[in-house]
Amino acid sequence: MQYVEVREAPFDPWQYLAEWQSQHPLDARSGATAVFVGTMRDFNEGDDVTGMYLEHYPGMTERQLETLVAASVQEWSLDAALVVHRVGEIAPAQPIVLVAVWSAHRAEAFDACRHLMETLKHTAPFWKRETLTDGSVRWVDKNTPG
Amino acid sequence: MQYVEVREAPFDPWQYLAEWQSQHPLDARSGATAVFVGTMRDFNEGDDVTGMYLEHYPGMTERQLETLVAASVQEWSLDAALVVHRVGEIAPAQPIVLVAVWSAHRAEAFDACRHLMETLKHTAPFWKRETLTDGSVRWVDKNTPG
Amino acid sequence: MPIKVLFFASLRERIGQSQRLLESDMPLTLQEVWQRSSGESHLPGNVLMSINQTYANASSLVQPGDEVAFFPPVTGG
Amino acid sequence: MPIKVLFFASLRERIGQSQRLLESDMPLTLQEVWQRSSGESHLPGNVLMSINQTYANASSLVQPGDEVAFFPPVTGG
Repeated sequence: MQYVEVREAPFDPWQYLAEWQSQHPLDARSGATAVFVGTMRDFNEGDDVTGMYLEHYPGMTERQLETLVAASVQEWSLDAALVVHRVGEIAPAQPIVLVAVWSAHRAEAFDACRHLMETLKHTAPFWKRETLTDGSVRWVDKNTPG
Repeated sequence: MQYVEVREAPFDPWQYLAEWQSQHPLDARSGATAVFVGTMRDFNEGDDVTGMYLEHYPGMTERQLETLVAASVQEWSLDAALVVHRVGEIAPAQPIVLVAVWSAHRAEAFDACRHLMETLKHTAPFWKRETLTDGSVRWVDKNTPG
Repeated sequence: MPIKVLFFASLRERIGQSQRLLESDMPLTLQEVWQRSSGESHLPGNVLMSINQTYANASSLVQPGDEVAFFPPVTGG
Repeated sequence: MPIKVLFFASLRERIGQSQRLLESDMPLTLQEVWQRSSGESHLPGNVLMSINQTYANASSLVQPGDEVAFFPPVTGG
């Protein structure tokens, strides 16, 4: 089971997972679930950040995420994998990305979740533009190391 | 912020996290949340498992979990860490353990969550007794490798 | 069929356009598409590029009708 | 003050008791506590042990009034 959503609306990752899992009940094979949530911080590279705009490449974003999810499901024999990513205007403390994977064993779940998150950060076509406290804006030119 | 709960009652990890986080709002420092959920599988070492009883050492269990959580918070400068663990009778597909950590950066969150889960499995005084399809019971004598 | 060329994020702002259509009745490399559409002769080494929403490189061939994009290093997640 | 000795899980079943009180007015090693409380002279290498709910080893000293436990490898999570 694979699921990708790119959305403008804010979401609560835990409510999202509760609803998603109730709609997609997994059998009792899946002993391990690993989840990562990336949230907008109010600081970056030493500066206070008051807002963020996330530009993306509509179409390619979804394709690329689906490709990454499918590769992870295959490589780690996952029972399910889910990626949700915000675009547009984002406020501090709001979740930006949710990655969740379900597997029979915990090593595969941890490895797949982390790898999926890293490949997403390095290849999914999103670009962050930050607004600082003085109102100036800047493009984030590189990701923090993983 | 540190929180440990050992409980008999079943729980939904996502509802638990949604409630816990609404009661313990984190500031916008925490850019990364990593979560692991261990669920009872209906198979182990090639056999079908129909039920499980989790024995523990009341008192030492809580102490040991609190020690592990405190060590992780210090080692990875976590903003918060949470461990919830079931004891008693557990049915297939029910969550057994929830580990969640909040950090400024994702590497620390992934490392801390995985390490906390591994040290829990190796040092927290819980013992699983499985019931198989023929009604026989057996103690699980070792954990699956992490 | 023209080639559709897209620019994103800081590159879109630097080039000063988000999209243009490039007429060509023969295949071009992405390098050639960059030169004809961006107005810049040099293709910076950190620019990422795609053909029909799949990653490609400067020597990849673009057919008439394809959708091409140039963009800076990605920073999602 | 007696030493309180606890056994858990498969070890509890093998020893045939979950708890016993051991009278002693001087410190004993965990090895000695095992021998006096389990009825077994040999302390298996995979048995874990604790004093006052903190991990310890066979040569650790137990004081009168302490709570001691012996248990098999843990399998939680």
